[in-house]
Amino acid sequence: MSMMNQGRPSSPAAAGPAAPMTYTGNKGLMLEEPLIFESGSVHETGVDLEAVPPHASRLAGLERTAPIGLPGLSEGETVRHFTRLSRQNYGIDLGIFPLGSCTMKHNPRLNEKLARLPGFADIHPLQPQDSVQGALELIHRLAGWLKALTNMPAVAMTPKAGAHGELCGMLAIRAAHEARGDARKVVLVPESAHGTNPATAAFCGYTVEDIPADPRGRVDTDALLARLGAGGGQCDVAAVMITNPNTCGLFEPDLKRIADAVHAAGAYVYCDGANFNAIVGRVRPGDLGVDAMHINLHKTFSTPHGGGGPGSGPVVFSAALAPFAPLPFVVEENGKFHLVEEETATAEHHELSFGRLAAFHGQMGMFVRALAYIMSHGADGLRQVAEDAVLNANYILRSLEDAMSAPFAHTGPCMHEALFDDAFLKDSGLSTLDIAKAMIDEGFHPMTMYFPLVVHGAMLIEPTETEGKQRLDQFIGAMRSLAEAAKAGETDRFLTAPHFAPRSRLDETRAARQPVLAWLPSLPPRLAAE
Amino acid sequence: MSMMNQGRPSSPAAAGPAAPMTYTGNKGLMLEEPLIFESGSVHETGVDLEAVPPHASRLAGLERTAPIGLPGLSEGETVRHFTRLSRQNYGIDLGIFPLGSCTMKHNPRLNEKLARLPGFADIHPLQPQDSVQGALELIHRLAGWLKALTNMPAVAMTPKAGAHGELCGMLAIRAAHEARGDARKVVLVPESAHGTNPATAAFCGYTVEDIPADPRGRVDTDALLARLGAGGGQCDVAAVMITNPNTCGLFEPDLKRIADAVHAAGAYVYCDGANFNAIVGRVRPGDLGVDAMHINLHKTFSTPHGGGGPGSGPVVFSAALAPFAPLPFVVEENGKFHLVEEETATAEHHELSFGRLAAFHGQMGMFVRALAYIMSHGADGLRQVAEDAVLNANYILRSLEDAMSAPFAHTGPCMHEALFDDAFLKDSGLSTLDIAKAMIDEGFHPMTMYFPLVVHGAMLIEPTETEGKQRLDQFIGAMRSLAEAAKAGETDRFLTAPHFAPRSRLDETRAARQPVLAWLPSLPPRLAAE
Amino acid sequence: MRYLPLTTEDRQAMLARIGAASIDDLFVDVPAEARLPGPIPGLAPHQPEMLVERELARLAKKNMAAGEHPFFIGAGAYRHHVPASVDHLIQRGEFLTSYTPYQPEIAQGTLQYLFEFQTQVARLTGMDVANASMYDGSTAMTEAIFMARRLTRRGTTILSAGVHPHYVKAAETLCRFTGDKLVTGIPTMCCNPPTEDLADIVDRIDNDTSAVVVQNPDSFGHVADLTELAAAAHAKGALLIVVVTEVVSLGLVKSPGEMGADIVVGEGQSLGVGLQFGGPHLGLFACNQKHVRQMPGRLCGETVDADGRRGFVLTLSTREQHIRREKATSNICTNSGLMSLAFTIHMTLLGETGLRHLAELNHARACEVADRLAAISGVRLLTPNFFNEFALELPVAARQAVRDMAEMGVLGGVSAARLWPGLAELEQVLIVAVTETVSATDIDALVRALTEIIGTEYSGA
Amino acid sequence: MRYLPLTTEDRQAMLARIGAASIDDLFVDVPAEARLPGPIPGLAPHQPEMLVERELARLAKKNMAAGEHPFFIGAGAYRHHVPASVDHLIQRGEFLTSYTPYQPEIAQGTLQYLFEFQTQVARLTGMDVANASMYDGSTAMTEAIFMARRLTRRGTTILSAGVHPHYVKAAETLCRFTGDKLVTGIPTMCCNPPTEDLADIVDRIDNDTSAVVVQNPDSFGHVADLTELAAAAHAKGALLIVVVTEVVSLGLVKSPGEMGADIVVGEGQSLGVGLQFGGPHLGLFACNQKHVRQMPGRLCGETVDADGRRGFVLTLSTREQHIRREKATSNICTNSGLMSLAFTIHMTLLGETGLRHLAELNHARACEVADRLAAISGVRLLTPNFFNEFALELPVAARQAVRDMAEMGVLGGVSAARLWPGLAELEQVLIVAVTETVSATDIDALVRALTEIIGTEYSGA
Ligand SMILES: Cc1ncc(COP(=O)(O)O)c(C=O)c1O
Ligand SMILES: Cc1ncc(COP(=O)(O)O)c(C=O)c1O
Repeated sequence: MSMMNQGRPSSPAAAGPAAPMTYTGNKGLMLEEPLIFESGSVHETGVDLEAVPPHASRLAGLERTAPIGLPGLSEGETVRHFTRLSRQNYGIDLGIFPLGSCTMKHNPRLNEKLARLPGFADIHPLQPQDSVQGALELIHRLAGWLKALTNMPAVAMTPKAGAHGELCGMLAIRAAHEARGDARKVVLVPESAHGTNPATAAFCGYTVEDIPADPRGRVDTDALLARLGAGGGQCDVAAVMITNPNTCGLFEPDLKRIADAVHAAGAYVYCDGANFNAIVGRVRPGDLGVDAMHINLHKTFSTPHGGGGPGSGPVVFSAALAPFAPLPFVVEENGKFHLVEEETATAEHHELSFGRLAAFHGQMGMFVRALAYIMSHGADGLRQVAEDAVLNANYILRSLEDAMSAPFAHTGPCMHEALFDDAFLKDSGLSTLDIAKAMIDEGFHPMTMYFPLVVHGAMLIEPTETEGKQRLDQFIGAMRSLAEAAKAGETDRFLTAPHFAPRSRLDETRAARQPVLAWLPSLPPRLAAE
Repeated sequence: MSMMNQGRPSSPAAAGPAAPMTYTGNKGLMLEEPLIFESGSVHETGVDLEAVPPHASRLAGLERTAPIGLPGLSEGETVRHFTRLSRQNYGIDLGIFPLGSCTMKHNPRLNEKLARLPGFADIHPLQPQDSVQGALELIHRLAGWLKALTNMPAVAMTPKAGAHGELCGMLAIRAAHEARGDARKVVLVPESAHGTNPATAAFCGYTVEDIPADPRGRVDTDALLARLGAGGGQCDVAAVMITNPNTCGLFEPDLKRIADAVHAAGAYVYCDGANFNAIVGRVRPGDLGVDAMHINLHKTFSTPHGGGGPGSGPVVFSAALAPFAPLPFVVEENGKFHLVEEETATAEHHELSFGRLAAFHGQMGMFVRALAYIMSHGADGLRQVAEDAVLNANYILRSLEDAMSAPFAHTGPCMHEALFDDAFLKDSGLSTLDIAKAMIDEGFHPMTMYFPLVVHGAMLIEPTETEGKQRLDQFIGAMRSLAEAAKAGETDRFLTAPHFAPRSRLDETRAARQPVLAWLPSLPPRLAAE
Repeated sequence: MRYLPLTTEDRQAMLARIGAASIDDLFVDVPAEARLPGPIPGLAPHQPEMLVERELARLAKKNMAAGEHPFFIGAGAYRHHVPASVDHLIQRGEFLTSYTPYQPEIAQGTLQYLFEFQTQVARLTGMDVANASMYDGSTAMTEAIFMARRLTRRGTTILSAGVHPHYVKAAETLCRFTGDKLVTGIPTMCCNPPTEDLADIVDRIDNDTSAVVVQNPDSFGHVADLTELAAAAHAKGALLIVVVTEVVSLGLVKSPGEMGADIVVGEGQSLGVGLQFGGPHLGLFACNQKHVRQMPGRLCGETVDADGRRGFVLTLSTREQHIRREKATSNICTNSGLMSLAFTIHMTLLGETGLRHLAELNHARACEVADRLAAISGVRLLTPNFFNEFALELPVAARQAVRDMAEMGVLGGVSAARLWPGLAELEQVLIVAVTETVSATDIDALVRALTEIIGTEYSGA
Repeated sequence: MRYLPLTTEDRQAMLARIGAASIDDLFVDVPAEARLPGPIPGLAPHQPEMLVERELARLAKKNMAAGEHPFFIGAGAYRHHVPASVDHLIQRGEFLTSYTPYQPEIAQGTLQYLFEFQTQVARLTGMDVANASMYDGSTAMTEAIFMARRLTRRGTTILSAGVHPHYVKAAETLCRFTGDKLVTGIPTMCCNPPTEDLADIVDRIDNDTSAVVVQNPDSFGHVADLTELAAAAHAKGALLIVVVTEVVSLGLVKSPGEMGADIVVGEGQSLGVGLQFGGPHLGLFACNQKHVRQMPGRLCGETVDADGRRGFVLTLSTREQHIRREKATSNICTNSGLMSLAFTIHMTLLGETGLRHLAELNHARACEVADRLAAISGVRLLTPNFFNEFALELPVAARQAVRDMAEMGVLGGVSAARLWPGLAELEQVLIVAVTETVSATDIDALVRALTEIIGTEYSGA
């Protein structure tokens, strides 16, 4: 999902009381915490190490002499520092985290435990393959599930997140075109697409063209088909990147038709699978004509987001693209597992592979978690996941559409997320941002703001299936009360929100204008001069 | 340590604003959380279990039929419930926790990890002894350290906490007297002693007599010696229970002299070792004539308090009491370890043992943590622990004695904790309790209040050695500012404190008068009638 | 030293503020002859984290961990699957590193779960109220005997032969000194199961009987209806104390409260806590509201704060040592706080539905194993009615059989001889516990091991 | 289903509110032929936690865990002791289950540690600023090449032969499509160490050179002074990109910044993260302030809140995909947040004192092992200068030697042939890494294994 990039600039409103009431600045259990550079010292340490045995240095005089400036803290103070910091954060563990397009579902603790088994966490990617058979088998099994759930014949496990998966998919498409000497340069991307879609297409050398949305929040199929045919005989479109369910939380009913046309034009369909949670176990993208799709294990398959990562974005491929999939990958032969790498690719009939995407074999830690999640749900449970996710989103949509404004609600049910816009705030003097900040006071994480771009002041709410009815009802009640207050003109309360968070609104303009990106006791002249 | 039992009753002052400002009652990251009985349902569950295979019940018709009334929650909601609750708690991980007599030091995370190794956590106390040699060896090693650190020849590892250790020690003393046909019935306990001392003596059938404190905060040696001699020829005193360092945070300089007199009178010295942290590695209680002393592993050796337990209270014994130590215990023979239990006690020359204190062999989980702590510190580090603990306490004493009032500060240095009284609050209209509640607003856990009983409105501050100078300086600054505000007549701020905690003062009187000890949707008639 | 934050400069500055020349000046009250001049000789110096971990991991590996072997041991400590979220949650620093909730305004987390724990235990046991935990089941039982004495002002307690022998020993230790009289039973092979008829106990109740103590399921696994015993005790003015060492049984078996118990004590380690080589475990203690003021241990109660919001506090502390000192109902202070949290979390995950399911699964598995083992020639099932543990008579000495099975990698149960040493009659009795953690392969391994041992012994005889 | 809280009644009530007859009504937009009527056939149904745990633990046991064997593998992923507190802290739910800090008022925890992380990385590498992490070292390097192209508007990048071959391959994959030209070196046994002289690279720099990419220590372990190379690159208007795959080396070795680097990329898994079979790892990216607007990835900056209090926010996001879409500096979105937290915690525990100590300990151990191995007859040390990893020429094929050692329970290094397959010249080269985790027994085991293998092979030849 995406950060706010329009709407009210998030610079502070009228300043509140600056001096804290307490000597320490703490307020009960809401604790202030200095930077380690202020509290630590380069002489302190929180580790004990064996004594260094005498030895003659082999560093050819390259020893570091100047101080580095890395403060240390005792173990106790380290635990305290990061515990106190953690308490200034919101997480799924605290409550509903309805960030649309992010699928913030419960992260099972079993998966954390299993990912830490030494047999998974404490093995080296370059160990002899005989010594890591269990790890290779695990990757192979997860790959099998992903292929079956999507009805696609191949999967690349190495991409490190969704955007990396997009890159993987688009590179396969380029490789496929190049293999037949066809140097197409255009990729069509719907307006409503996530920023990584156009960024990825550009990153691997394509020209990006927008496709508009139709009034029902779907891709404008006619415009798309027209553009495909536009080049006359030889189509210059390499691929269409489409998100399904799309970022308005809606299913693209024409996808199959589009895919057929794309294929007829000699192009490929890349599907952004970030929203796979809505359909897992109920719909297989392979049945819709998709050629490549990344699956965010850190969304659909619940590996924790960890404040921004790590992710894992395996990409499933159609038969047409499978030969171009990247190295390395795992193959089973008579119950033994081995990696196909550069060395063996040709022998293994994989000479068309576009090559290696990154060092080593992918996000193993995430694979363990995702497989545990998948086994815990099974085919029946995953289907239920999609159903409950969609049910929850529709429950929110129908419970809030009268109090807020839902631009596409009239078109029928939504999928896993409910999209609202800021029409209901018209004349209130309030923006989507103000609603979000007031939600913080209520103890919720705000929804995704100002994304997708196809509606004004978007508020994209994705509850996920792990929210129960009671939590949803409380959330709905709070949202209704906020909407009513906003419409009733209680402007001040919103403009100065949040009131109860560890910080009030932060001055983002200042942060960008005078960037301070590292701690400095005082700015040294060189930096200050710039 | 001890809960407040005098001073201002903790019933609420003037009521503040009752209605929460938010719809949910939450305030940003300070989240309200209902009881599971309100949010859960008996139909919900957070576990998946295998299907029950068909079987013919062997329960002779004793199956439960009526509903039990145990609500369940999904795993996600369970995690959330307890995470949200945890955020309403203070812990060492959040900041200084200067609860005198409690030794709230940093709890190393290595120790948590080791205690969870399946080889320690997942073994059964009744496994064949050959299958638990590592566990027995660990107990034996820890026992060795405890004996060496105290210079005592024997140790009982089974007591489950400090008070249980006291029981163990006092039973050994009774057994020793009985073994020589001497049915002494009196135990002398200083006024300043912790409540568990008299309670324990009474629990195992002794009559308790108080010994007064002298004006310097120590046991009144003369009074004690006089009482020993009072019975004429045959002394009726079985034991003296003394705490050293005592609960005023002071070393008992006469302990050796007292012990000699006690022994001369045919009695024993029980030492409450709760405060061993002050002297570990610098003074060995065995050198002071102690016959039995419990060691709170959950204090000196940093096993976590866990909100009230578990603890572990091994008891070291002098040669005189060693034969009476309880069963079972671990013995090494040619590198093999075995348990001496009832069956083998006689064969092993332990027929005088007073018997078993509890099921099984003690608090293994705490033993692992304590041994890891001890090995991490070593003989040098433990000595440093005592020195830093004492240094920190004296630093607080000397930094606050002018702003507050320290009744025994004039007698010289304190040990690991600094005792203040409420003299500095005279005429302020404020009590020790009010200071404590204001500390909560500052982000500190309050010190121990109203204990020991020998001073008025006691405030017992034990920083421990794991606090750094920076944290102490901030604490001192805050305490000075509070003391000044109190003396300057800023009464209101104190009387209504805490202002920033999840709850303001709780009505303890009401809780005791109309006890509600279990959740009931509404009181059933039988209970209501009482 | 990784845990000690003071630097040498800090120490100097602090000594200066204190006005002491050296740290030794702060230890002046210690008699000169007791001052150690340096680290205690013969003890190891401090060690790096990595080496401590390596060494203790080495010790851990010398033990046969239950999870890595077919495992059938019970006898007061049961191995159940504990969901991973339990251990995750009890490690939250705000729970792990907090103290007894003496400052309720910043301990609502602890207090609320204690209130939930008390309610769960009360409901499970069928009583009105439960306390905030005791050390373990055995110490809880001794406290219950004393509580009954205080309530009835009578001096004799009758203990069933089925009570866990360690519990009995622990009670005997204390009663030897307090003067409480215990009448204990001895298991015997004349009975089937090897515990006395409850009717025998009824006969022994008299006007000096403060309480009758019965364990259910008992130490051989036998499950009994205690309703008549309760009535008989009550008729003579005595109380019924019921001991439950396998709390999972309460998901399926009628609660002690429903059978008329006055006090229920138990061991709670089955839920959330684990085996732990015997400790820390979790003592449960429940009774009816009318007896609450004679209860030992801490109690958490509901109240309101100054702003009228619901909150929780420790209450009725006038029963406790820190207020009442020598007049307290018990000397207990630190209890099993974190273990009660683990219990509450596990129970919340289960809920009533999960607990019943779990209990049924245990029972079904145990029935299967009992049948499989009883089918081995020479093996006889001694307990017709049981929950998840039962007793067998083997054709060989059970103690040696247990050791032999361990050699074969199977932890196959506890011999009665280990629990009641010296009772020759019980020498061939093996007590086997079967929980949901037992797999089909585990069962096969047990059957194979036992069959082989019996065969071997026969041929050897 | 333990993760799904809705009950059947909930679902009914919600469908009613929505006005749908059944859940199928919500999927009406899906074309009929793509609707699956039920669970996908052939896939297993849901399983209990206990069974999932048992099955995955079984797979885990099929791997040789590094901690249970003498372990000497490096080559871009190093095994260090990570203090237990690191893993404890990163599991705090507020860290683990949070998203990218888009709402800074309730994400100050994440934002402050990112600011600390950025500062630590900047100081370690000797640069002004660092970003909030990349996926890993290899993808960071590719991004650095692109950044250099944007900064210099030149199309050719020279890569040293000592750069990790996987990193080179990853860059080649992308550059094949973007049109960036890469000039890569090939390790050869003519050099000692088997990488080209830096002087050769200097010769190749021309006016189309955007950057020179050098790894230090390089893939054979060799440590070099890059000062002159930096000067030569700068003289031709090119940038110097330095790759660091073993971040612990920066505790002892002069930083890239001190040697004149313009961009430093690296792999941070050595601190806090662990081996993880190759992922998730932690990409480091640092540069000087003047280039920051061409940097890829997220940046956290300091600011104030409406009440004037210091706080942190994500900033300069006009470089990023969510604002700039096809004009972004990179397509990266999710990065390695939690790994940067682990790194920051570990680094905070170490502090400068600890890091230097750790680095020295690594170096000292590596020196010892190098000498021990070089003393085996037929073995030659190829890297005179190294930090904690070095290359050996064996008298036998290294690839088979590695496999044979593994059979003997020793994970004895990586063969050059695994890294650079097809280079016959390197067939007998073994790359050995030695960290503080290596014990004296481990060293003995390695020496014994290698000696034996060499002996065996000799006699077999
Ligand atoms: C629709 C969509 N596509 C792509 C992505 C990119 O995935 P990642 O952040 O894993 O790179 C996201 C992530 O937020 C997304 O919401
Ligand atoms: C001086 C003293 N003695 C005894 C005890 C009792 O120890 P425990 O709580 O472990 O039973 C305490 C505990 O607070 C104490 O402070």
